[in-house]
Amino acid sequence: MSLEQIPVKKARPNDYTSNEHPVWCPGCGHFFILRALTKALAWLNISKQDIGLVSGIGCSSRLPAYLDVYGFHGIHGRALALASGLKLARPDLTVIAAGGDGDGYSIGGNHFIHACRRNMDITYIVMDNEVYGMTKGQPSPTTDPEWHSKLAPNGTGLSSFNPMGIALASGASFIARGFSGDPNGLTKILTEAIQHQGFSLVEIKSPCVTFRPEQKDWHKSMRLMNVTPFANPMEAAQAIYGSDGFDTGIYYQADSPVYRSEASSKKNGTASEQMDIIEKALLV
Amino acid sequence: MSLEQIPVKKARPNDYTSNEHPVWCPGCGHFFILRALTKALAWLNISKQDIGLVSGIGCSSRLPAYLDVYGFHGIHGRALALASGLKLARPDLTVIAAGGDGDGYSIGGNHFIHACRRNMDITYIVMDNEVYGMTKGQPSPTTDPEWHSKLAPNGTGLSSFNPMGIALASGASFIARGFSGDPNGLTKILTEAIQHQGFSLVEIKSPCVTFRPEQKDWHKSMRLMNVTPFANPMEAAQAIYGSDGFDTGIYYQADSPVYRSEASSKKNGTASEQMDIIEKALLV
Amino acid sequence: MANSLLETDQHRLALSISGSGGTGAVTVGLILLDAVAKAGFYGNMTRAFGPQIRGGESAVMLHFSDQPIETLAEFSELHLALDWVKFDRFEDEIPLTSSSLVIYDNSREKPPGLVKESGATLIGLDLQAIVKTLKGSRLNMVALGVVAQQIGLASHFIEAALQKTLGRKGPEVVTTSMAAVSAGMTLLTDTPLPGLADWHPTQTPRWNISGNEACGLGALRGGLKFAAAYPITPATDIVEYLAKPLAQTGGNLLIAEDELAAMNMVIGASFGGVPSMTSTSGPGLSLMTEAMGLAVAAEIPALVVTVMRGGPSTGIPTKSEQSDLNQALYALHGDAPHLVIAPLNIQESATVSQWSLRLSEALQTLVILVTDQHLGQTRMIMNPVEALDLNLQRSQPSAANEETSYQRYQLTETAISPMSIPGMTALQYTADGLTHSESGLPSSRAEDHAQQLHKRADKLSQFEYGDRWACTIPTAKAKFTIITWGSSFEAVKEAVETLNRQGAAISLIGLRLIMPLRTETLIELTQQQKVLVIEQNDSAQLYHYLLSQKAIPIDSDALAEPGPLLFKPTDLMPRIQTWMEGQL
Amino acid sequence: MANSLLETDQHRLALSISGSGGTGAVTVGLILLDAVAKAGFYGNMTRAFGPQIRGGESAVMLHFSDQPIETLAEFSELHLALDWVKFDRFEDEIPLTSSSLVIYDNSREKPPGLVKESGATLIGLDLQAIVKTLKGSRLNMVALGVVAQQIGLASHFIEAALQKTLGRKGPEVVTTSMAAVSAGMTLLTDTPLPGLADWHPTQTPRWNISGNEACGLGALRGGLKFAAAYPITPATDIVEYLAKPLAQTGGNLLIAEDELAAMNMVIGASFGGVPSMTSTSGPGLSLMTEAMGLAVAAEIPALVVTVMRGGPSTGIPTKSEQSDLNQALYALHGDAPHLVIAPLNIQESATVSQWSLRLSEALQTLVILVTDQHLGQTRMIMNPVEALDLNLQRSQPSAANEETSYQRYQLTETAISPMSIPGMTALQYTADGLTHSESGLPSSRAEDHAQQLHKRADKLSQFEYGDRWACTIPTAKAKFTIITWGSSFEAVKEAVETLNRQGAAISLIGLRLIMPLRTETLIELTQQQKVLVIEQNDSAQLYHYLLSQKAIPIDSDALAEPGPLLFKPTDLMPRIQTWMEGQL
Ligand SMILES: Cc1ncc(C[n+]2csc(CCOP(=O)(O)OP(=O)(O)O)c2C)c(N)n1
Ligand SMILES: Cc1ncc(C[n+]2csc(CCOP(=O)(O)OP(=O)(O)O)c2C)c(N)n1
Ligand code: SF4
Ligand code: SF4
Ligand SMILES: [Mg+2]
Ligand SMILES: [Mg+2]
Repeated sequence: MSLEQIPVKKARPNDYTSNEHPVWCPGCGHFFILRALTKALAWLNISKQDIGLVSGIGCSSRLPAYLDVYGFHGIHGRALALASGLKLARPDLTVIAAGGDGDGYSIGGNHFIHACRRNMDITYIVMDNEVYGMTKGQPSPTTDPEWHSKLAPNGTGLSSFNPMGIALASGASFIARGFSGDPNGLTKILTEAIQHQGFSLVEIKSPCVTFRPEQKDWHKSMRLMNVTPFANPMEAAQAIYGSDGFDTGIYYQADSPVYRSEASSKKNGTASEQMDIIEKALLV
Repeated sequence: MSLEQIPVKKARPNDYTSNEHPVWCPGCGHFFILRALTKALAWLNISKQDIGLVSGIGCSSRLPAYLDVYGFHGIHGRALALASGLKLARPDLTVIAAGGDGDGYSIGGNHFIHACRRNMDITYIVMDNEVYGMTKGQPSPTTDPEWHSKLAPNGTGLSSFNPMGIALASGASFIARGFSGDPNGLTKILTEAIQHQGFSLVEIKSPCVTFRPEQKDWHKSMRLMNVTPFANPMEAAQAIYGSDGFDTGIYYQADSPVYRSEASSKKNGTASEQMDIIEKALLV
Repeated sequence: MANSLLETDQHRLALSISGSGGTGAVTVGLILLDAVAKAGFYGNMTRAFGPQIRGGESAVMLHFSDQPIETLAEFSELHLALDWVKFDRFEDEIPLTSSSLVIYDNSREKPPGLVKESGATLIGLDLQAIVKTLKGSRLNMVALGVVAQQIGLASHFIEAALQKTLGRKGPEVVTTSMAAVSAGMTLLTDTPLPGLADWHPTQTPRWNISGNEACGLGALRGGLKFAAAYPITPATDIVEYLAKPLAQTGGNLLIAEDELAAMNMVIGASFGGVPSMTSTSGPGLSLMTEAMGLAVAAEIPALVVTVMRGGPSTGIPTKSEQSDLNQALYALHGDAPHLVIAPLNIQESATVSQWSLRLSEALQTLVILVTDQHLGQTRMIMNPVEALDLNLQRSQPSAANEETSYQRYQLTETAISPMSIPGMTALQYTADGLTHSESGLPSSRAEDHAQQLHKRADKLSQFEYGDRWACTIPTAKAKFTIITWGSSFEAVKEAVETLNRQGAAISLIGLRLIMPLRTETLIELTQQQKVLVIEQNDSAQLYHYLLSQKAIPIDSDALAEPGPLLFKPTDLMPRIQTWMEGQL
Repeated sequence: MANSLLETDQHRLALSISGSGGTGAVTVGLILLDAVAKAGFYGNMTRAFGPQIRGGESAVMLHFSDQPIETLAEFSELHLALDWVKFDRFEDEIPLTSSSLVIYDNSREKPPGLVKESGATLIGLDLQAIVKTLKGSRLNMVALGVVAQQIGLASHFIEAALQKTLGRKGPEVVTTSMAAVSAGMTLLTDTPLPGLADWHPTQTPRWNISGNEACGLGALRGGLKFAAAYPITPATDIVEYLAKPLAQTGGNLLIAEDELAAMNMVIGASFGGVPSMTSTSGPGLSLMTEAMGLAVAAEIPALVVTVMRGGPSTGIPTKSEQSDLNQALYALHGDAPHLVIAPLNIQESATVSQWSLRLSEALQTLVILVTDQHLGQTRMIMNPVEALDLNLQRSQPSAANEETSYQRYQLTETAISPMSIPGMTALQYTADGLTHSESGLPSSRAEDHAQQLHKRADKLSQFEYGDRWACTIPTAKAKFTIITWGSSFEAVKEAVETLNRQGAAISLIGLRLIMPLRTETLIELTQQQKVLVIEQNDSAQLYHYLLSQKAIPIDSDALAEPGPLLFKPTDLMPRIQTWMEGQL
């Protein structure tokens, strides 16, 4: 965003909210993430019409309609693919992708690792409640192996998915963990993530009060903003693997090459002159 | 495989080959992987009818038909999903999945990370030539960012995919890199991988002489079996990230919980008695 | 007779219950259903939710009878409103008329305009006052007592049902709840409703089962030993139900990372010789398309249950529609013959799924079993359904013959080739989705291609399916035939039966085996008839499919309407009548 | 006249070249095609490969003419065998007859039995001997000289073509090769073939282009600025072609991790206001199914080009078939109307793809453009095709109106709603694949559902497509009408024209706009006719589709045959004749 485009009036968080009331259960962690996001956007003073917020399917993925920005509530697991197309075609936009742990790490896992690798300038917000909320309580990749559910009556027995470790190995250049119960810390992380040039993973622990009521206790264990960022991947790896999952803050921020649109790159002549050249090349 | 089942006659590598001549280009690295695999199977003396070898689509994925075992040449990118179903349903079989870098790391990326996480007892052989051979030379996730091709005339500009790092972060319990030009080392790695209880990634550099003729020089740079295995993930990570890609050997081998079939687990009563119990539970 | 715009000789009673999040409307419904069942009757229950995930308003509709009953009620005879928050959302689902009785808690908001306008009899009770007098009691339990009293349901049935539903929360909860129920039963003794009083209870055992559970049960009876799936509404219940029984019977359930994986896992397991299935809904079926084609080409038995919801795209995930038929028939690329089967009601879900799994095994093919949200998620009190006695086995090669090597895709008279299973000595082969010759080795020759295409089509078309292919209800001297399928069947059947009793002569065909279509039989049945095809989608998918096969006369008509509201017999009757008049 | 089982007034010449891996058969073909083009003629070239990836045997078939020509040759007049390794693989593709001339290198194996049995004139030359005398020369270049001489192609055309094809390898390579060609030209001066000698060269500019390239070019002309794709045979060439032009025109090509990503990337880019496409083939289209439904429901313009190959499953990836029509029409779950369009030949690929992209924009919908391996990978020398002058724009809302908030899915007369683009002030909205109301907010109400379903169907069915919907070739007093599509069109057209010249009266319809079908016009055109539908698949997909829409008489017939061999006019003629006789 160039300086001229910055709106004169300082924005307020509420400027970014729509009139739609969220469908979320009362007390759902996702409410606080919505709030933190609008605060971060206001802080950064980004024009509403220059924001593209895309998501998949899930409780968390309902987010876009609650902001008054250009939103896309896509299909399950494909938020990052939508976001990548949008960002490459429209490098001028602030592109944010959002969704849940099921959406992003289970069905969307392939786009996740490849979006990390491409390192396009996209902020990816994962609202991780360690469960499929929308479909009423099945284990997700981040679910504890011991958690009993209808689908896994004795627990899955699978050690849980390590999103930050995988993001790091895959090439993401900004990796943070936030907590929906810490709106200030979260706003700060989101502000940094959006400002960061490159792919930012913001993994947010967000309780599902309905299907994982025990997560209401998360606030007792979370350590707020106790992490300091590394620029070196091995150090970041150590911090990520070393954590019990209750630390929050930015783990990794590096200045890696960003995959950018060619749309803006200089070319000789007008589009129609270029088409002439292209067509001439076909002649015998 | 219990001791009684071991065939009396010691098997030879040729026992495992079929009559089909590979469609591969003369000089293709995949020939040597085929050979090393039959050697490993013979060394382990596994009965042919107890092996399930599944693959996706690609030059590499043609492998199953060249062995005289139960093979499945599936669809592009899904070898690990096929293998997981087969292994869970038939825990008695030795299940091996094989394919290329495109098949496994691009379209198959999601199954790759989740198969690592499940850590079922499957050996996954990736015949990595850093290109899509079958479709005639497009960049794959492991392709060098600078390599020029029709699809990416100026190179992809993307730093290449780190399969071993991602496998480690995802929970694989055996990780090795082999080289098709080192049949002995490769046979050793494959033997260990098949014997290992849990998910084994064997990433094999295998030149595509047709679309990446420069890879014929790989044998000059590869260091044969110079790696020593770690059981600690952080140490293994250091070794993996520290490598320039030309080291070979086993990087990681750990004794992690293996996801196993319940099919063999003890149950009370016969199947039809169990069905009676199940049906009775429906009564008002 | 109650709820009787339709003439029927069975007793019926239609209730509904609504309330905002946390009021426990659904719990009341579940307990009532079970209690009425324990009292010796039949019934069904459907649910409706607001857009909220939880904590939002919800409603249940109950239809009871002294005989087996599948259709939903046409209007509500007794509606219980635990509160009136956003009641208007349920206007379509809970039709009230001037003969409805509406009971509500008058300590809260007043009934909304639309309730008053319905002309229903409104009875406001001070339920809240009772709750205050009973420690630990809840308003929904008091209300349950009121309803029980109104419909003449004895308290010991409620108690038994409470025990079953709330028992795991401890005996105290049951006692407190029962106290509230009893208090409620004394509140309103005047009962304008005929209720259950003069109904004849049955002594026969009955099931309390949803369609999705029945579907899972049928598969288990068919020998299911492996399922892989990814959660999706309204299909998740199938695998949630299967989790325990599969473990009990030594099978496996694999929670897949996505539907692509689920379908391939099923193929892998089935290649291993184990009867296998997955379940999903439209979006997930879309993702399974490619792998389903592999099952067809490589001739791997596989059962895919798809529970339809509103479409296209994410559509209306929690409600019913019959708009994925085209997908089930035609989504696969190439010429990819497979089976498409649908149960006609909840009752037969168990048998149809058992049959489907066995057909997949016997024909070594993909079977898509198509149900929908209504068939799947409606909970029924019904007579237990016997397992089918089917002799449909996967054909296996006899011991290896040293002379001739095993040909996996050998041409045979039935066009079914014996399939070896890993572990069988000297019968190794490679299954392949590439065009192949009889041996299974890839071939791009026109001759092999045509041969294997025909083989795969022939094995399905030549097979003798028996008369399970459809439910045909012929009527003497009928000039009209109606064809329908899936969850539209019961409503259409009721409409047709009523019209026939009123003097019409309409035959009815409910299709179960939709592909391959029993075209010749259909032609025989319909050639002298005026035909109407009824289905719940916007583009008349079944109708166009039947036309495409020349299975119905060219002047046939369609009555197609999208979801999410189900057809009602009384809505259908005048429309069928108008159509018949237009044919003369 | 040469190659003239068909009566035609144009000159034609059919050549073929084969050789095992590394012999350079394809290079000879490419150079010949270009040289004959430079000499002022037209032609086409197709390839066939053995199963090997590379290093295996391959063959090219060339068809030259003094007028534009799309059909493949029916048999080979001159075949050049660089060696005979596995020549039998090409038996179907390279028919030899007693009038064929076969030239081969007699230093290697002798011609196989099937060549001798064809009765062709065999000329063995000691090409190897020449190669030995010329340092650095290759056998295929000597052979090229022989062929050039035989067909009367002047050496400076060859030289110019060599320059173009081999120029980037340096001037020396060109010189050495030309020396070999010249040597070859002296080897066999006796020329039994009429060759190009008395053909009239044209001076007009012509293109050397493949169908896939033409398809890409049309999209560029339509304003394409974004493509995302995952490689797949036989579609990869489209994006490989687009890579450079897109960069030149400020667009982007994104190599996706899979087809799921590719389709969603396209939707994301198009949501951003940028005309976008992807290209794939059957297996990839299967994976795009779910996201295509999103484009339909959220009304996002998107062009998907699918280049059909043999199916089902992985099938025959390198060869042609028309068996993915059902998939293109019906794969999406729910009622999901969209456009299905197909070019009738290579020549029009550019215009049809330009039209398709613009239609996707103007109608805010998914367009599936269906071509096939033959249309896509055949290389043509043809007259340049003018860009269309289309006024089909994405409708955009006028500046925001403070009073009324922007309704993304507003009902309008055309049923097309103005679509805002990120960056436009005060016109923000959320695109959604959930059933929604006009505002775009999720709704599960039956009324909103029906309204938006109808809106999306109406915008497509009401649109005025003009007469580009089909190529209709009426014949006076015709009693017979043949309907076909895609790559079958040219062969059918040639067969029909020949039969008509022989006295038959057959009208021909080649369909471009397959969905929504111009049903009324088709009925008008066919109602008094005996209709035959010709297509290259096993289950007569177009035929059944036309029946399903009642667009053709019920007694219509199908002539459907699976791939991978294309229809030939001379094979079709007797079959059409037999069919006509059967109608009398
Ligand atoms: C292709 C497909 N498969 C499955 C679903 C069903 N589905 C909807 S949301 C969801 C999971 C949501 O979980 P998560 O992403 O963690 O979000 P949450 O609801 O927990 O916020 C699933 C499985 C779907 N909509 N589409
Ligand atoms: C769904 C789908 N998409 C694309 C393809 C086309 N395809 C076949 S093989 C292949 C890539 C093969 O590359 P790799 O896995 O690296 O194997 P290699 O040929 O290099 O050994 C692709 C893209 C396909 N068959 N199916
Ligand atoms: S179900 Fe869980 S994640 Fe979904 S809205 Fe409710 S609390 Fe939030
Ligand atoms: S194209 Fe490459 S990978 Fe494929 S067979 Fe040839 S050398 Fe091997
Ligand atoms: Mg979640
Ligand atoms: Mg490769």
